[in-house]
Amino acid sequence: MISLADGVQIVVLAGIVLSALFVVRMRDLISAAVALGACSLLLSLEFYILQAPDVAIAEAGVGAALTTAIFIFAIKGTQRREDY
Amino acid sequence: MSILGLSPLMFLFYLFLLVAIVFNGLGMIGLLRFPDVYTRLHAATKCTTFGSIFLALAVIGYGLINWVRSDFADTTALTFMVHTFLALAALLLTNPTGAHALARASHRAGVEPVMAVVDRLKEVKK
Amino acid sequence: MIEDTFLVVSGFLVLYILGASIRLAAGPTAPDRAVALDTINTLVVALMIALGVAYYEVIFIDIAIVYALLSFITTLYIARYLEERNVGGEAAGETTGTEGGA
Amino acid sequence: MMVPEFFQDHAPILVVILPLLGAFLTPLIGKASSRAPRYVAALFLLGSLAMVAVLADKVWSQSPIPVVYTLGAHSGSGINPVFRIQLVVDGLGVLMAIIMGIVSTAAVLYSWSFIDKYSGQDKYYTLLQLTAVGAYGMVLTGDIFNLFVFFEISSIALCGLVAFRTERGESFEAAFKYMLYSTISGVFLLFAIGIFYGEYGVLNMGVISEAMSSAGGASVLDKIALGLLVTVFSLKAGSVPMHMATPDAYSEAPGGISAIFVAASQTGLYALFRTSFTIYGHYNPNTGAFNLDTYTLGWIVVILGVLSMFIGVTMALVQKDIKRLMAYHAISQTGYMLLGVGVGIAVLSDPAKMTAFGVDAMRGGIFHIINHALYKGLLFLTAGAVFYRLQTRNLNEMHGLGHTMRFTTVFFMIGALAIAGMPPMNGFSSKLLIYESVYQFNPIIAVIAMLVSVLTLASFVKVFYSAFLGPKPENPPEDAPTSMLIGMTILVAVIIVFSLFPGLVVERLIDPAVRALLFPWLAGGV
Amino acid sequence: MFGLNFDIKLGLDTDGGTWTALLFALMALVAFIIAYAIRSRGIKGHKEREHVGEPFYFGNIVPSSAWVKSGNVYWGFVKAMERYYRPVRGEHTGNANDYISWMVVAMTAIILMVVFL
Amino acid sequence: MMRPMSKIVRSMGGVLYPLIAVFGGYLILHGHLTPGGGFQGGAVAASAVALVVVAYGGTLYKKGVLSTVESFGLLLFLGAGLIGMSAAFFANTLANAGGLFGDAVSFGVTDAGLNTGGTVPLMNIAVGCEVIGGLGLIILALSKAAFTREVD
Repeated sequence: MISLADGVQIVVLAGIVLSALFVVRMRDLISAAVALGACSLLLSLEFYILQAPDVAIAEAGVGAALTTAIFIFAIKGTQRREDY
Repeated sequence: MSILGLSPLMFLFYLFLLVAIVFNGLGMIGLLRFPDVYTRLHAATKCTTFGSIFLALAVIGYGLINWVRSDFADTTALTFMVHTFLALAALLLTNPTGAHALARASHRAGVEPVMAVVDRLKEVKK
Repeated sequence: MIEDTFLVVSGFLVLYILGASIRLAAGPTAPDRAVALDTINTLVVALMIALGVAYYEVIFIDIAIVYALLSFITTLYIARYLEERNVGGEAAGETTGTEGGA
Repeated sequence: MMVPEFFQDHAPILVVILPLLGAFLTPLIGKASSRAPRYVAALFLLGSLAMVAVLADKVWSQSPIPVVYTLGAHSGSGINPVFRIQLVVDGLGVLMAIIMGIVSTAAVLYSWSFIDKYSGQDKYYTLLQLTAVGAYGMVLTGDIFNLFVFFEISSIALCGLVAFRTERGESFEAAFKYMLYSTISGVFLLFAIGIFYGEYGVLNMGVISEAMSSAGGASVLDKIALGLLVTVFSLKAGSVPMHMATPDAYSEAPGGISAIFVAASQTGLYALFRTSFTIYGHYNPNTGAFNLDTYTLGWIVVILGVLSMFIGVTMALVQKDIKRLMAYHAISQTGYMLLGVGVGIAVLSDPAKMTAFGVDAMRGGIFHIINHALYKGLLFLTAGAVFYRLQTRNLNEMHGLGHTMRFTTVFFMIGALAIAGMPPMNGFSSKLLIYESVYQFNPIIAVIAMLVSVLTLASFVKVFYSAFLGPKPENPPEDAPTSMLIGMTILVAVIIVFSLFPGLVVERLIDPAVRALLFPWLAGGV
Repeated sequence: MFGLNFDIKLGLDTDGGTWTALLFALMALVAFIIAYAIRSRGIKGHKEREHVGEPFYFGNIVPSSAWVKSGNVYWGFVKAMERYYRPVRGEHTGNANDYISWMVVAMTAIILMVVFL
Repeated sequence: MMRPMSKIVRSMGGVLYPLIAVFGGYLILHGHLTPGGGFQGGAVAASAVALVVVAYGGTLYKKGVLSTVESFGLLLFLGAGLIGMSAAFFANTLANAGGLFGDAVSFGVTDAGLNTGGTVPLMNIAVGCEVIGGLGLIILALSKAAFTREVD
């Protein structure tokens, strides 16, 4: 029997995998950046559940605000849609 | 005095938790079911903020209970209350601003409200 | 005892997060996805508070504060980008003339 | 000359932190004066070279027992290497540090004039010193995670330097490719380190090898980690078939940087030999077993070496870009080192063959490392001087530079003779050792090595013929500026000393390195 | 310092014998002196006689147009080795994806060899 | 140059910016006592820079200031290492020595004060400065590059 805490963790991990898949699959780069934000958000949550607050704060600081900002700037500077 | 076999404080606590669950769930359903960005934004932001307020209130109440029960000696419970209050304050400051920025951005980006007949903002801008 | 109640609440919240990520995947336009992200942010902050009580660690609430503040910046950046561009994002035909002002 | 005890004690860490300090001082100083960074960089790199000399004295006097420096602890207090960051310096490490010290000093002096016209010089010197820090740290540390950190430092700094000349779009492309390669290889390196940490819970290389030995040799996971490590480090060294980014990066980097690039790439070789010998070649005297039967590993390294030698030199022969040609030669020469030491790895568990020719092969391979860094550094500097005067690297557009660029021509000739292995240059000594010992290992490979040497001579004859000989050009360029000539002269002087006294150099410099690699083997009394 | 004593070892001992670079350099110097002596006995001023052996440029000032460009050096070698050069040059595409695929191929091969051999 | 955002966002950014910066400072200064430390706090504080850049349009910061902060942080870090040179590089010779961060701590689980830890808080501060400077510079440079690019 899976305990409730394990269940929470399983769902969060599934969410990480799903959002990572969205990141790869999305052709619209701004949506991919949004999905990446969600991915790092859930990753931070996972670190949090694994009782690693140190890493969770680092992931929050870098993953939530700064990487998204950098990606947005990069997309702004280049083009929005991935084409190949 | 007790309500449903609980002390009034505990009853309030569980009630708050219930409200939190229900409203967060409503926010999620609204996000999924509503037709366009603006209605989704409205549902999601409003309900989840409201739900989160009640969750935070429940936590604060929980800290209060522990603090009172320990004869005001359990400083951890007190810190819980203060920090949760700070988190709530952060949430209350950021959520509406973010929602405003998103709504404004979507409007500027040219997303039309579905089923809307008049768009006064657009008329004003023009 | 009460900690288990918070665990139940967090179970609900995590399900809501999964539900919101459906909108993240399906959302026809980028603003929809941004709204979904914003919702997930709020839910995660709530979840962090709930789990913080469940584990009974004050520092975990601190992370919730950090996250509430930082996720807001993400939302702002996405909104800032969307303000300038059309939703369809057909980059070829677009001009960047709106930037010239300030 | 008496060296104060402070420097004697702290020499290992001072080697690393002096350029680090210089790197961070440079941008601050650069705000005050735009000419100051060059002096700061030269000062700190020279200081670092002096510390290398002090360190070398200490290491050689107690060879083959390594000098251990523990960060953050009083030496002598109960130091547990499991919890401490340690610098472990032995003969091989100090040899690599000497290479880096000489080449970086020459390159920084050379850069004084070379980048005089460019803006952002403080950043250039910062990155240059950071490259030196990365290379020094990689060869001096005893901790495999620190090795990864310094690997990344040198990769990132080199990437920034490759992209330094922003007026050229190609620089960005080359830097991007190099960045991609080094980042991905860094991830795999981290993965291999994760395997070690997961299995043994330690990061110190010596402790890992002992833990592996007491666990009864390398497990399958360790072997996978070995495969990752071999790939990553041979990529850093620029061996075929992972060489693709190196010609781009070498040729687009500014002149002085190409020279440093060679020395920094060879830290990859260092790390490869270090993992092969120290971790996987660990000999357990109690059970009489090695951690891994290194015969296969040796053959892998030999095959990589032969491929690099041959493909590198044949690709070099058809190049029209002078620096690209030299970059392919760098790949080709890397092959010699892999070949020499690969033979040593292959016969590690066979004492008879080891004493018969394995030791000589390793001497040749390691001697070739230092020779190559010197003469290839010199050649890149001369190519940079040609580029500085002509603003082109296309050999088709050059002729008759020897009429006016006299010093550059002489220096190029010395470098070309050395790389082609013409007696009495130093390249001949090391190649001689490699040929003779590899012939006993496998005659065909020795023949290929000699053929490659002939082709090397041929392609440098081509460069010499087309760039320096021939009719005087319409606007004959002046010779290179003084600071560039000084930088080249340093390398030429060292090359000539190495050429004329190979026996002395091998005895004093190379043998401690070989002994350091074979230390567990020798200590086991095989 | 550096443990230097003055019995400097000149030769490099290899399996086949001893290689003494200094001796070689001395011999080369002697050979050079002999060659120079012979050369100095030759007739001075042969350059003054113009157009000696016009098809050969030695001894005359070479016009720039008559200089063989670098790209044409070893043309025959490359032509003869074309069956080798075509695939090898074809692999150097300059495409980063190909770079990474080569790396992955090499890594797989090395891991398989290390684990199974 | 990028335009500032709407007035609501700007005023809210003005309120939240000091909050985030102070929180980052708290994480940095408490690094030796609670989870957090130089990098985490620096990243959070750099997010404050990112907030100002996005809300006000990136004209409020000068590159020179941030790069000086970065260099200063790195030098402070090395300096903190060099303090311990009497024993070894990075040795914590300031601990238990009195002075600013040198208060003694008794062995075991205690409520350690802020002024303990020797060179560790110094290093946290140094790393924090470096991370604020570095990440802030990245954000600033990228915002300038992305919004001044000519359409080709």
